[in-house]
Amino acid sequence: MANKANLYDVSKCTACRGCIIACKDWNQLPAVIEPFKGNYCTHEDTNGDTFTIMRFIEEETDPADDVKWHFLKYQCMHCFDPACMKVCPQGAYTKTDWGATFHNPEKCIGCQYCTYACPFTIPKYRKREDKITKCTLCVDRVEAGLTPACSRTCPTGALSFGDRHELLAQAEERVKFLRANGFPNATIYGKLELGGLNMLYLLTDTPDKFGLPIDPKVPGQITFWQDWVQPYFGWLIPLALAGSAFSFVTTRILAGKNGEHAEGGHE
Amino acid sequence: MQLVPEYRADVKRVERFNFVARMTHWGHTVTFILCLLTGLVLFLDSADWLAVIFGGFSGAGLVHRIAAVTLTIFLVIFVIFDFKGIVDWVKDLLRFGKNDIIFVMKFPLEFLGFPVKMPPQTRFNGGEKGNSMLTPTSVILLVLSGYIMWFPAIFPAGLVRVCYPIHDIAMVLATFMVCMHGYLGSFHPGSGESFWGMWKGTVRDDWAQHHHPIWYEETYGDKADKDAE
Amino acid sequence: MKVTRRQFLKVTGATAASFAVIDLGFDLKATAAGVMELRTKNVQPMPTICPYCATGCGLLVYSERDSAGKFVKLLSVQGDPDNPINRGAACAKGSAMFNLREIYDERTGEQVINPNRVQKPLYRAPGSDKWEEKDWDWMLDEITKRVVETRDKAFTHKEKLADGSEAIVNRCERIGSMGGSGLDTEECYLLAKLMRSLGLVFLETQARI
Amino acid sequence: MAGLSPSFGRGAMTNHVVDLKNTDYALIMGSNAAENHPVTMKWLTKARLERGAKIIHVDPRFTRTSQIADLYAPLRSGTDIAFLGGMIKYIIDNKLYHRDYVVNYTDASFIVKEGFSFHDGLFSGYDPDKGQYDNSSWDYEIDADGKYVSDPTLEHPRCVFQLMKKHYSRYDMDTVCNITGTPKNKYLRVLEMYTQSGAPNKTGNIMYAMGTTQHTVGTQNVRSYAVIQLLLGNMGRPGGGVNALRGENNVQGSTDQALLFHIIPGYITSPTNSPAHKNLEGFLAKETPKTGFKVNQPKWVVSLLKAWYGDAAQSENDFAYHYIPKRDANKNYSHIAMFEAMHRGELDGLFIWGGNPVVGGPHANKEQEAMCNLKWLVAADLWLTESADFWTYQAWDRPASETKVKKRTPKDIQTEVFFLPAAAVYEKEGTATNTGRWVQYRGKAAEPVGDSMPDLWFIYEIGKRLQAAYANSKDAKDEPIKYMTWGPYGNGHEPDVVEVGLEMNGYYVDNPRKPVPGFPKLAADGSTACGNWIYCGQMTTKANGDLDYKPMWRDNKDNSKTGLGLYSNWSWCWPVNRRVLYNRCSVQPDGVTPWPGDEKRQLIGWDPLAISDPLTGKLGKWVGDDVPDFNTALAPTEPGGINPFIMRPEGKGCLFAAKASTKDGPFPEHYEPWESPFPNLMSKQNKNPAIKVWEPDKQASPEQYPIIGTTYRVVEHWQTGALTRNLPWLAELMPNMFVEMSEQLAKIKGIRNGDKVIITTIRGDVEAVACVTKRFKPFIVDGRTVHQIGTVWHFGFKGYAKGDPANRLTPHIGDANTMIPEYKAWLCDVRRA
Repeated sequence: MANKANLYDVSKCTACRGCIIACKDWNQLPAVIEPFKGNYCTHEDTNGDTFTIMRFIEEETDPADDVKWHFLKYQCMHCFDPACMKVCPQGAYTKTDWGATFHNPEKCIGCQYCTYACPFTIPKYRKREDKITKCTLCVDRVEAGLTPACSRTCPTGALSFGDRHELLAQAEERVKFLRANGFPNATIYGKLELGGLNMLYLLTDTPDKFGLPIDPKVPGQITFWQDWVQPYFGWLIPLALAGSAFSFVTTRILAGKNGEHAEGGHE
Repeated sequence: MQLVPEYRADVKRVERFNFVARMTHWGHTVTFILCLLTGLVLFLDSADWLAVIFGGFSGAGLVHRIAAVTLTIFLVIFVIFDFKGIVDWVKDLLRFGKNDIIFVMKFPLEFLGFPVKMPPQTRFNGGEKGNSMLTPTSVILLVLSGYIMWFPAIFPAGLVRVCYPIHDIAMVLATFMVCMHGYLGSFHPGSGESFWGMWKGTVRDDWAQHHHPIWYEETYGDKADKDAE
Repeated sequence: MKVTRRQFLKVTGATAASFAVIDLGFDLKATAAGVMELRTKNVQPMPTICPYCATGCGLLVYSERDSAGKFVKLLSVQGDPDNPINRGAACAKGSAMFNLREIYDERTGEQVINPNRVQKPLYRAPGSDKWEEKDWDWMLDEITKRVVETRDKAFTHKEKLADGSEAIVNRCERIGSMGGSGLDTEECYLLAKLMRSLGLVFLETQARI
Repeated sequence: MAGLSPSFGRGAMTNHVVDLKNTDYALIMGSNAAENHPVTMKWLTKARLERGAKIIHVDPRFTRTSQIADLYAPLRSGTDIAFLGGMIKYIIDNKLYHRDYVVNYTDASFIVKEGFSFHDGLFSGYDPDKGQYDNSSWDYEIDADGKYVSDPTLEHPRCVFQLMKKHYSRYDMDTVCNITGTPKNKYLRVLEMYTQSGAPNKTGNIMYAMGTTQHTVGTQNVRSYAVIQLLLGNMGRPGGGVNALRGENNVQGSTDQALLFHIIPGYITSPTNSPAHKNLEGFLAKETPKTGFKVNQPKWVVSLLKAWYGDAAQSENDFAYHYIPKRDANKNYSHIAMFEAMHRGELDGLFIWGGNPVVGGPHANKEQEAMCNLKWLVAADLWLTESADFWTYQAWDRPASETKVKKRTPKDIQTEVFFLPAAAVYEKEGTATNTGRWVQYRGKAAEPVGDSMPDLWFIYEIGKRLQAAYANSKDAKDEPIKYMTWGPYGNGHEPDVVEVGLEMNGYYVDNPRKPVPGFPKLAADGSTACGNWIYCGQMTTKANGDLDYKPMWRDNKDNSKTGLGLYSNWSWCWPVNRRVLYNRCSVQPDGVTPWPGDEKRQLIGWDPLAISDPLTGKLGKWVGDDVPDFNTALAPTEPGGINPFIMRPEGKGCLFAAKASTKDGPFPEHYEPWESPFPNLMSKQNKNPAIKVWEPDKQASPEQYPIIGTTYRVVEHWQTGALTRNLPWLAELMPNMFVEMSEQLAKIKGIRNGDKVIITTIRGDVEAVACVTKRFKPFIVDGRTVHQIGTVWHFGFKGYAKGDPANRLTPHIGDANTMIPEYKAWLCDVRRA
């Protein structure tokens, strides 16, 4: 299948949050009720049973009388080169040929390495199953020829699923239109970030206004860990074992040759 | 083929390690090995067979955590009951001097079995000092980063992220030292006697005199008598 | 070998409490998360119309039926792509209609009937502080008795009009009926006929509030 | 509803949801469409994408609708008429009205009788002590042979147009902005943008909901939309219309079936004990207008009586007209009146079919107290609602500082409560009529939970048992129950929905299985029975003779040749499947040429060659993709040929609401809400003179309660929250009751975002979480700063998401015509809890 993507066009979104619930309906996720503390979005972040959340960020632009209410649907970005896949000791992550970063719960042992490798800290630990969970881009639906649950339910077409290059072309078109019509710094997010994402955003303002990192990076420690420590550093142990074995042999041979009596006392 | 020199009860022996130090050492050895084996399950990609022994990955995870907690307890007991021993140990480390450097430089030859004349050593020779500096720091790093990784939600994400490489590096260093220390402390001719120092607490008087003259003098030799008056 | 919690306690001879071991991060039940094949494969959904706002979006209810076709449990409720009003879309409420009947339990993740749904007719006696479960026949008979009793006690059959003449008014002002905007149109029709035939004039629906 | 029928003849949404994609300008006012009717945004954003449509949102608060709108303007709650009055003046002064449309299709040219006048806030005929108008002076001049005198040049000083011009000349920009608190530049931009829909080739539609109607001037709010839409020529055209977005999924169906005290099925006034209604003949004479389509009312009433009482309704006994109760003419039975009577102990029994007054009713504290006086209560719902549990300890929890509500315990409440567990929407069959009048079918997809049953079943069972109870009563008062047709409706355990549908649709008495094809076929001689004339035509027969219920039709091809999205074969829509009402206006008066530049939006046209009557072979017929809202055989040139509003006696769109059609004035006039911090800057008359006041003493004083309060909903919950707060997924999105306030007000009161606060009114206190936001701004009104807060009214003490009901704050005061409570503007104060 061609490389797919989910495009989220903020300028069409009314934050009806149908996507969040359709995701829960399809992926059979229980509700996680956290108290309201003054923002419509009651979750700080996604959690083990909530694959996607909708952020509400208010901004006062000048002249002072204009208010902007930025909405952002936040979920796994399905990176081309996923950091989660890189760190997972069990190889539970695979990248489907059409672009979804798929996590196979059967292989997962709940070590949570991926949570902190992800530049967006998306994969979350589900305690009752001792497993990691995250948005699957509805692998089962897409491979059965359907669209993901969130884009299928989106009333205004803010979320659309399809071939990535086609969506990018549409987005380029749309961003030109938006820049000319009242949204001067509309941007496309996900085309180049982290080498490209299978989740594309069409933002009406700069990414930081939506709580998205302008230039996301895989955290330095993780790269160091995975590229240097894991593959090479480990060889010290066999080195030590080999050294000891070698010494074990040579000391006995030399001892025998020099006729000493290798008992505990003197040389 | 004599692996570890025979325990000579009939020979004059001097005490090398007290009971708490030894109990901590061997408790630490067992738990560290357990942690190592169950930890390698994640570190090595092809270690699935290892996981099977511990009943699958979740089993390995469980044993790893049990062993880690036990290890921590041993350390705590060690600190509480033999704090003076630790202080002496550190003091000895601080005496790291010329002799120790020479010892370390000559050590590879001795390691391979060539007879080598070593300068007089304190309670812990140059190599042991190195080991005493490297292994405890690695273990402390292991324990700290271990608990942080166990409860990541409590700690800032940045700190949790840095724990992964630290845990691995510390594990590799500690294991490297353990391999050398394990071999040297038992099967290596010459230093084999120190096994009994750790196992039963005493070493042969003549061995101590020869291998650790400064230590011997200060504790059991003349200087000790002078100090005792 | 699965180390169960009890075995673990035996092995270390110490209760978890003494170690203040908060949680050893293991779980007894390994979930056999099946490979992700389409849950609703070859399931024939039933179209319905959303019970919430009056836009009238169409939804498809996927339910699992046994070989005899008897209903087993719900699978999913999604927008109806054929309905021209919403073309398969559904807002937060429309998408949540699955929960009208069944929910996923927060602790176990299992699919259970929504515990808030009332499954039996309930009766509260005057002054009582609890509900009692009753069967349908008893409830409907008692309701009928109350209606007849109140209606017969306070019914105006005839009345003298402003111009002095007398006419049948058939009015009962001591019983009121409200609600109905959430019912189906046929239900509203029967309800209107029944209430008016009883002589009710306090007849209201949510249109006015 | 009560604002639409005086203007156009029908009280329903004029276009429909999908039609929004044909609009050029959408004014969303008195509605938060993106949150409370989210899927309408699918079509508005499509209109914006494909037609470059502009979306305008006017609301006291910047909401999710404002975020997607092209232009947002704030206004103080309760000042809609000032805002729109200014727009009417702007349209007239700048000649932006659609002249041909106004002259031909509205009553602008009609001359008003001498007696009419308007002076300082009051129209002619006001009786101060009765507090009501004698509206006989609001009438047109009729010439000798009964025709309306009119002046097409619109110059005559007493023609409707000139009177309106004079009336709204007082609504100049400064006065309006002074009242509404809207910044002048924004107000001007709204006027400029929306009035562009007056161009012949453009249409604009107004979307409104409770924000417009839930005021003491609610009806007149809707009337002002009608006036603007008629002036701009937007009525009866695709993408136009006054679109009432109704809140409940089947409120349209329930009002069609007349679950309201003032009507009987089909929007026919319900009989009263006034002498004129003494018998059927008198009733029909009084209620049937001389002109307009309603002349057929006798057919509809007789058919209704035949459907309800079958053989017991014969021409000899007035078709059992006396079986229908006659309400007391000068007594009010609206929701507020019912609970006021209940509070006085005048009601013994109450049925609640899926309602929840303890959360949704105005002045919820008083309504909850009123319920304690009931002897018995029957509540039917899916869950135990706050109203079903009104007697529990929890029901009487109030904020600690509350002194206005007497604490009660179950022991003090003697009401017997019968709770009937109802089946959910997809656990039963049935139809629902959406806001666009589409009657759509709902299939049964699951078994009801436990012993819960469909409402149809237990309503039918109660009816059967009542008939059994009165079976052998000889008393005349019991005849209506005994002879009510309560047929088996199929032979299943539950009544068959299609059978009930047949009775609603109507059948021939001598051939009960043959559905009547349409209400023109209904007869007044008792040969036809029809439960509801506007639903006549929803049933037909298949080839094999089985009943074919049109709401089940699912052909979703758009039958409009120009892609207007009519979908005439998808389900069925009353009346007679006409999708856009008053569509005669979508073509010029000559019936043939479309409005210039607007060819694609012509819905119907006069075809002189088509055969209108096969028997007589008469030529000339109205044809088109949509069912013509016109007498199909009446040529445009014949008299009445240019009267698109067939349900109005005048046949025209009414700018001037003549005579009995409204109780508080033929032209909308601004009055302040019942509880307002300001006197009326427009005239000496502060409040709407024609409203009924139940509790004169319970009027909050601005000194003690300086802040304006309003109530509204969020997309995640629905109405009283019973059907959403019991759903974990929705409770997760909106778990607690909150109140939104401006940052400025929060600073004054020392409140931080997320704090617990208490909102107090003269009626009660409510606790909520403070949501301090930039989206609420204080208003500068008449030079003074006034603050406004907004409360979400879904919450109650049941369900997964809990909170105090905001309606413990709202007053028991209603609109003059409909008695709909003034939820949207009242006075309160707020402080930290």
